Amino acid sequence: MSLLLVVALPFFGALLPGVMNSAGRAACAGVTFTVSLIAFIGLLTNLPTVLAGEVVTARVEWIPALGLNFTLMLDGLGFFFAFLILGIGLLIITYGRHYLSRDDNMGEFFTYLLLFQGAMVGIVLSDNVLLLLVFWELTSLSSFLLIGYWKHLPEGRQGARMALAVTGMGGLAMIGGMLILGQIVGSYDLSVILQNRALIQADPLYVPALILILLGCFTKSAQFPFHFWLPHAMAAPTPVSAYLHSATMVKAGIFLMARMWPVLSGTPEWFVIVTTAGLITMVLGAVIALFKHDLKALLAFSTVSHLGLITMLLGTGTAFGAMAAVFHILNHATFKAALFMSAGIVDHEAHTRDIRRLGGLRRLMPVTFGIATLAALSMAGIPFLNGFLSKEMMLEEATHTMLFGSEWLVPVLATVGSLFSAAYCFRFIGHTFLGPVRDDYPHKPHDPGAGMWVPPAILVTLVVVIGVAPFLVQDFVFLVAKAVIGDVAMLEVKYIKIWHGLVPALYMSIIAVVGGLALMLIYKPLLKVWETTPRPEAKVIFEAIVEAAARMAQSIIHPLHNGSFTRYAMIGLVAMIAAGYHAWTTGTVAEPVRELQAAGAVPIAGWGMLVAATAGLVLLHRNRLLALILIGIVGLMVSIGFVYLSAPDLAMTQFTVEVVTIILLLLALNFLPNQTPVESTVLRRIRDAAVAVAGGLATFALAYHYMLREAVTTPISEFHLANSYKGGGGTNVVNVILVDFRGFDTYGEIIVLGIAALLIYALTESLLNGPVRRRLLNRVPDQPRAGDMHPMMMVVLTRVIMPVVLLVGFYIFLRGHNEPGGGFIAGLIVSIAVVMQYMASGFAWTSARLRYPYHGVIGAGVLVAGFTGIGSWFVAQPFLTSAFTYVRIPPFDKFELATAALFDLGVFLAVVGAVMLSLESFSRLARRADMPDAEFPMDIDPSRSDPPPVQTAELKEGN
Amino acid sequence: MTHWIILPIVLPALLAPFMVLTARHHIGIQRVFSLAGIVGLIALSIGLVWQVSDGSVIYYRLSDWAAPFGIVIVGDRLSTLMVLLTSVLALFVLLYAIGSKWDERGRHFHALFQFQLMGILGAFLTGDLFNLFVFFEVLLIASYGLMIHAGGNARLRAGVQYVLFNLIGSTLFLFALGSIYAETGTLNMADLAQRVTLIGAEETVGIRIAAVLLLLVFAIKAALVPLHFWLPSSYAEAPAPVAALFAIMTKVGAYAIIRVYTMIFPPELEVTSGMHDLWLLPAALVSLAIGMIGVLAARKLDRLVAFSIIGSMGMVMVAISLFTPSSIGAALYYIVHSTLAGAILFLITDLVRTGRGTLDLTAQPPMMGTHMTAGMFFAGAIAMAGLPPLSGFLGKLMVLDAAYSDDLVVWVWAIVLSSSLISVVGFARAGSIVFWKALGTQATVEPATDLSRPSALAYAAIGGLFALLVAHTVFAGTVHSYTTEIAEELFDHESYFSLVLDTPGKLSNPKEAH
Amino acid sequence: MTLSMLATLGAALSLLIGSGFVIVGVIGLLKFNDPMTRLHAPTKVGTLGIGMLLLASILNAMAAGDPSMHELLIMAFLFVTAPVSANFIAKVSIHKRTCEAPPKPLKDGTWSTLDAPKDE
Amino acid sequence: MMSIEGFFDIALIIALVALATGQILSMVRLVIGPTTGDRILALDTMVINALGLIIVLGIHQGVKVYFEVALLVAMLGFVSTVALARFLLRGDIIE
Amino acid sequence: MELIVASAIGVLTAAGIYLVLRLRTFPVILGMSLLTYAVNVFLFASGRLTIGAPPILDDAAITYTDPLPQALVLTAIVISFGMTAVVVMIGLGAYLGSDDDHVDDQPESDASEERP
Amino acid sequence: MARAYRWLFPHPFLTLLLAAVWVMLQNQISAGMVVFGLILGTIIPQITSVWWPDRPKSIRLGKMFSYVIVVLWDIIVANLQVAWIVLSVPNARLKPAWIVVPLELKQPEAITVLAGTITLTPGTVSADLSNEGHSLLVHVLHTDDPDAVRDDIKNRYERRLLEIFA
Ligand code: NA
Ligand code: NA
Repeated sequence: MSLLLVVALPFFGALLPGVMNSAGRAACAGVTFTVSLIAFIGLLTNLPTVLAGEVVTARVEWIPALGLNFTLMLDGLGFFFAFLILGIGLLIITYGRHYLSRDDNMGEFFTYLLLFQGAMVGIVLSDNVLLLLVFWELTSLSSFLLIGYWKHLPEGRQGARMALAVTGMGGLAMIGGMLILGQIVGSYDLSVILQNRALIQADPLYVPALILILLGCFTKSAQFPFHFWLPHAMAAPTPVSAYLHSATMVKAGIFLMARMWPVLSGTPEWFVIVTTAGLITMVLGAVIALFKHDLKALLAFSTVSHLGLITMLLGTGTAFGAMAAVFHILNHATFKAALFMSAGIVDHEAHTRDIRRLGGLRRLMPVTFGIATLAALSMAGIPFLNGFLSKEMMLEEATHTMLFGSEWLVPVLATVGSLFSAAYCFRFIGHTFLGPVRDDYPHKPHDPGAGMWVPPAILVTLVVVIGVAPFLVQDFVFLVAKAVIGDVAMLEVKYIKIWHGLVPALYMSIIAVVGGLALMLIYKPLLKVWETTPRPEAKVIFEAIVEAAARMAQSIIHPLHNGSFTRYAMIGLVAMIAAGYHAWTTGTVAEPVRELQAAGAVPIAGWGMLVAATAGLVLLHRNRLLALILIGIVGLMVSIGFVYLSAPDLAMTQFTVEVVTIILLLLALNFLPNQTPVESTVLRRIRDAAVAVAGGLATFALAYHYMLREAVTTPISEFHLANSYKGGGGTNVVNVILVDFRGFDTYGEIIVLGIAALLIYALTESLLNGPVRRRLLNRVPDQPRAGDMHPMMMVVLTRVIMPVVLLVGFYIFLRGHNEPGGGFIAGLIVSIAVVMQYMASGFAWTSARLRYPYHGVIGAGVLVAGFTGIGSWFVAQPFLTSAFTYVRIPPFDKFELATAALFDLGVFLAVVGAVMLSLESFSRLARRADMPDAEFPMDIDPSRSDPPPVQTAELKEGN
Repeated sequence: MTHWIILPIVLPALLAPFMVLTARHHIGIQRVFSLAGIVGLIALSIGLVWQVSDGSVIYYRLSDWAAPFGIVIVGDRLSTLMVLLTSVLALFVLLYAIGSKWDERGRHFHALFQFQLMGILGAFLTGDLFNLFVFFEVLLIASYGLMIHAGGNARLRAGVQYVLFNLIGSTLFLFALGSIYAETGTLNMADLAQRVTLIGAEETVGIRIAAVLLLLVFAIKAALVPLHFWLPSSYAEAPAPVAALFAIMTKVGAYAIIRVYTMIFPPELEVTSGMHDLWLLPAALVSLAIGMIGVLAARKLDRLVAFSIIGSMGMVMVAISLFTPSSIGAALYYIVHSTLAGAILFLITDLVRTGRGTLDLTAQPPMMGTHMTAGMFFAGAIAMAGLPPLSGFLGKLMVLDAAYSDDLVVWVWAIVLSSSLISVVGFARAGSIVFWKALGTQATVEPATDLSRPSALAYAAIGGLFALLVAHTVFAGTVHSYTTEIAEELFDHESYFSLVLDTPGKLSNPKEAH
Repeated sequence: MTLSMLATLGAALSLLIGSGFVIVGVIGLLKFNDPMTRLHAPTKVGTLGIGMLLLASILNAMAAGDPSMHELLIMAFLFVTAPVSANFIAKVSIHKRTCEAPPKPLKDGTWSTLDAPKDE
Repeated sequence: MMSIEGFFDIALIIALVALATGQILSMVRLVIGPTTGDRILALDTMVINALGLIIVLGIHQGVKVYFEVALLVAMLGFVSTVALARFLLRGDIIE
Repeated sequence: MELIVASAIGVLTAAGIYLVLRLRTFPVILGMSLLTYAVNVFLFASGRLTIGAPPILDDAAITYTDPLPQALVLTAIVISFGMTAVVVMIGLGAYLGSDDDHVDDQPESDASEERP
Repeated sequence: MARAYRWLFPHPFLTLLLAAVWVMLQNQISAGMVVFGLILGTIIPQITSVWWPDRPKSIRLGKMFSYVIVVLWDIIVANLQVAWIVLSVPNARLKPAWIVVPLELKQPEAITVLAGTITLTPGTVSADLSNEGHSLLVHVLHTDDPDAVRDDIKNRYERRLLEIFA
């Protein structure tokens, strides 16, 4: 079967348990088992090739440019691990089917498990380091889900997060390391990398790469100082612990060290780091394991210890060490999975895993006892069990290893580790199964059904078979070991056998076993010493670190993002000024080429007014009405400035916009406080003023700079001036630019205006349909009101002047193309005319008589402009292409018909609609509950009291 | 001349007023129009992408005036890709808005939505700098409307800050444009690119300031630290589908930086050297760090997602600011990824809000319908945190790979990787609190009555986005080689220039222009 | 002296007179010490001042041989709107009690500005 | 003896200066107040003076296209005066 | 003349920035208006200053001022008018809902706020 | 027929005014312009007539014309007077006064014209209307005899307006 399929099967299979969930637990487990089995068989079909010493490969391009492809390879090492993963996986699935209770969601469980399985297989079969990283991180993620599977347990959540954080961190570091390797070699293909030992080890980035990759390995394999997460992962259901945290995931780090062994090992750095970490882990894990009362915790630390052992072996960098490591991996997988399953059985049956509450199970659970004892003894290194063999090899290797210039350091520590290892194994057997039967088990234990004990039994059978007849696996181990060392070193003669003679390793073994037994004798006093010894609790430290990190993150983020706009604005403005200043200081300045134009008295006076009004605004801004008056003056001065500087269109627009803006702000000010209180400190005001002055100087300097210089070449507006009449049909070049040359800008601009009005309308609706409505209705005016809402003089004036203003608006609209004016200004003029009417007779009276659907006006305006643009398509011209012609119809003078005018009509309508809809919205907010609609256009009308007004009756019918 | 390239702008721009005019009281009709419009947009953008996929450029003279005198629309592989991304995102966001009935909770949602699209698409397609300003304003003002859609106190208060900050940005844009016109006398991007090369070394301050101001404008859009402050509250407070749509808005800034700083002010341009090539990368790295630290620091899920957007933009900007074809190729790949991932997370956040009643990251009673939501959150978080197998991881690898030869590679790698870790921790923390940690075992809370439960359509919308994300992952090779080709094209503009500047328009002879 | 020269002279005189009135109006605005009296100066004097300037514009156009009358329109607008502005400002003074209290009206109860609705 | 054109030019300058002075003096009234009515009056005066300025600038620069600007100021200038006064009188300017 | 215009831009910018940094929405909006004036004049000045030569084609005219910045400023004025209206309305809505017109979020109001 | 006329020209005076304004706006006269002005003068009042529902009785144009002449003359005189007062009368000697003008005019249009006239002419500003509209409050800048001013207003302006708006 293709390797791709072997890897893909668990992933696609992962969809099934979830789907099958409703079909029942058996179906769920069954489908999972089937998927695993097919993958397993698929793997086995490749065995002959592997045994023949060939490498099976498969390749699918994924991201070739990045060098990340689905490149898989299967050699001895890969096969070995894949075999373990899938084989033990099958057993775990069987076991898990019976282990999980009815409350547990089995589909979810098996989905995660299969995901994990696929990721693991992916790691060991990857022939691309980036692909390997993908699978690597996937194991972290799926293990996160599995550890946190029992969501109600806080330990599960914490354990899951810890595992993810630690292994995730390692994975990220490894990304760095792998990328370095890939960049050194020029390929991310593992097979290529593995052939470039010399190149890699000579590179200055070898050490960083090594450290980063080892970080990944050590975290995954729970090596000191990252060993602490593994015991907390025991919150996972036992099948998970057995699978991930003994047989597979924690071996991923070991696998990778083995995989990269040919290119990374053999240097002093590798040796010191890996051996030391392994050694410390081995001893530390063993010591801690001895004092754990939770069966699974004990086993977890034993796993840590054994992984340390394997790491140490790989660290020695010798071929023998590598072979011993491979052999121990195999052995550890068999006995440790069996042990975990046994512990799970005990937990499952006795409802506790606390060794202190157990004992005497030998009689109640004989089968379990047998399995667990054989596995534990193997772990303790008792002869005729497989653990003994590999441990002997480890001790043998230790005697040849010199660390930090000392010949005895490694052998002694290895013996101490073995000693403690033996001790906890004896404790596991003794305190759980031996001793008298108790009467206070939380639940009366007995052996489980075959579904639960057969899987560990199979494993224990292997333990014994290998232990007794190691030659059966010798060739296989040899094959795998050769895959590990590649062509870097040569393997010695076949070594795997039970009896080597009276070598130092044998004495060390004996010391360990005897010492272990002795420790059991003095266990109680030892425990007391242990418990009174203060020692760092990894979980507490980790949680503290995460909490501290979170708190630090909060102390960085929250004060910085505290919702203070003024701070944000300040930071932003300072950044802008600083960036501009930086650009300025790093640039060059030449002499100006233009001369200053003389300024007469009038511009100077105008400037003075502007400055005075602006300064007044800053100083008096707390009086908001006064501020509005002053801003009106600023606007007026700017308008006059535009007139002075030959920009009549701008002056008109500025002036009319000013009027409408003031009306708008007054409408808003009606609701807002009329005063701005003094709140900021003097210091703060000085600071703000400093930034303000800096900003002012910056824009002054910039404007002054370029006004005295010429553009680098002729501005494009030369073309506009030259072609405005010829091609645009208008003599007002500004208007022709607006409706023709850059009509598309204008199109966007009226849309902005339309959106503004829609937004204002929508928000008004929201406010009036929300809790604000009541407050608005019962609002008490914040100032005494005068009488005479609709003064007669204003009404009468409006009656006459409003039609005139409309006429002028029309005039401005028409001649905009040739003289100052245009749709936009006309729109504003017409809007102001209607506002006059609103101000004269009130909103209710006015709008009751003529309710334009302003929405529609906006929509129509934008559509007219848009369709004018589209119109040009029908004459095969681009969007908005203008056309014009001159017409003469007596008695009128010759006049111009231009599509631009139609476009301008759209502008006009959009402006009118937008302004009116906005003002209408503001007025709707101001309607009070107690205010009846005005019946008459003016409050006081002496003519009304004499003859009754006839017209109003007519009007009412009309509306 | 075909008109296809202008349609992505004109179609929503006509649809919106049409809805306002005819269907403003009929939400059903609006939905149909809106959906139909977006489906049309998608079809259009696929066609456009197809048309330029061979490296050709589509050029459109508005009002028939040739560049640089009139406004031109230019569709190349970069802009059409962004157009396609926007319209596809819009479809799913709109489906969610309909499915969750968000569109009913205020007025004119669909019109504003269409206008928003018009602004974004226009910004991607225009070849004129001032026109870009106009489209920025269109997209901004529509975004204000969408952001405060349905009202509410906190939202309006955040809205005020959002609007004000962006007003400062718009003002800055005009300052930049004024400087550029004063210095060069043109507004067309291609013309500008040619004119800046005429500027001598004896006087560079003017164009330098223009270039840096423009960069700041785009940096605001891209939420680059320290100009990112507008983002967290406004994205957190915005209605979920709106925030999801906003995922593309930050990319407008990134797009503009790519366009302007590869075409007009490329790193090798002497007169503007030593500015953006100096500051952009550090700022991007800080953004990445701040964003991901924010993920860890967040006390509410919506702010967490908002900060993750800042972080992902930091990542995009890191890639951009390396200014090599491979880094920009990576940036474009990552842009697509982070747009989808950000949108997904915002929509899921809405599901959490609906199911749980609050987004506080504190223990709450268990929520309804957790399973699906939790799974989606997990996947979304994986995507955003850049864990495998989703595109975030691939994008991260691309960026790291592209950074290898940069002087600051150590910084880039260190910050990219460590911020990744921080965000993993942050997401894990938040996810486990929201979905795992529950107060007691009492019955799940019924969602408050005023929160209408999202329908299957809402879930389907998120599912659709996930499908896109998966496709982006599975076909990463194709996408990546495409984005790399785009990036290479960005560093070689000759065909673009000759097309835009040498094609005559009404009354113009291209020879006279220069 | 040609007609054109006469027009120019007239324009110059109009300019001087107009600016004189403008200045006087503003002086009144500054000088008087009561809001109501201040109201008199600019609303009237200013208006005539601008009127003279407009006249100058008309005469100037005439001198240039390009007669123009639309300035009259501006004058008309000013004359029509100025009283309303003044009326509103006066109402503000009455309402805000910033001027001497007006006597009671002869026929009716009170002045409209002071006739504030009771419920407000 | 001064030519008529010279006299006219001087008159123009005098008018410009007078209008500018008028603006400045009105500004003084605006700042010193004391009542808001005074300030509105000052603003109104300034708008009218601005109108004068526009007219005289048109004469001065020999440009006729400023007419529309002046027309708008004359026609709409009073609107902001009325709006401000209405605000003081009633609070809501278009109730 | 250039000095006058440039310094006017500077003064308007400075005042605008100062007001934008105030604590209440109303002065901040006024500050934005001042900044808008400043930038409009700035943009206008990018066409350089010309007196007495409006860009209205006329056979008698010898020279014209640069019409393009004028068109740009017109667009900018209109857009900023729309923006002003919007920000005023949103600010008003925020004030009506919370009785608070601070632009900054107030620490104490954070806790009590409910979101629909 | 009369009905149609009234529908077409709700305010004939306004139509003429608009046509005149249109022509003045063009700053030149041609037949086409007048026609177009009349067309606009017909259309615009149509639109705005909803806001001018009352139909004022016809105005006597002849009398109106002479009234305008009188007022224009008075404006010039008044301006000179006020200018003199501004420049020569110190604040201490200034004798401002309120005067109340009882109104015989009933029509709003007529009262407004009167009030406007008062504001534009000799040292007077019309400040307010009484709450039933039967008196006008006028402020006088400087007078020794308020009653004379009142009588002057009534005789010189109100009497004429009563005839015009008969
Ligand atoms: Na108020
Ligand atoms: Na603006």
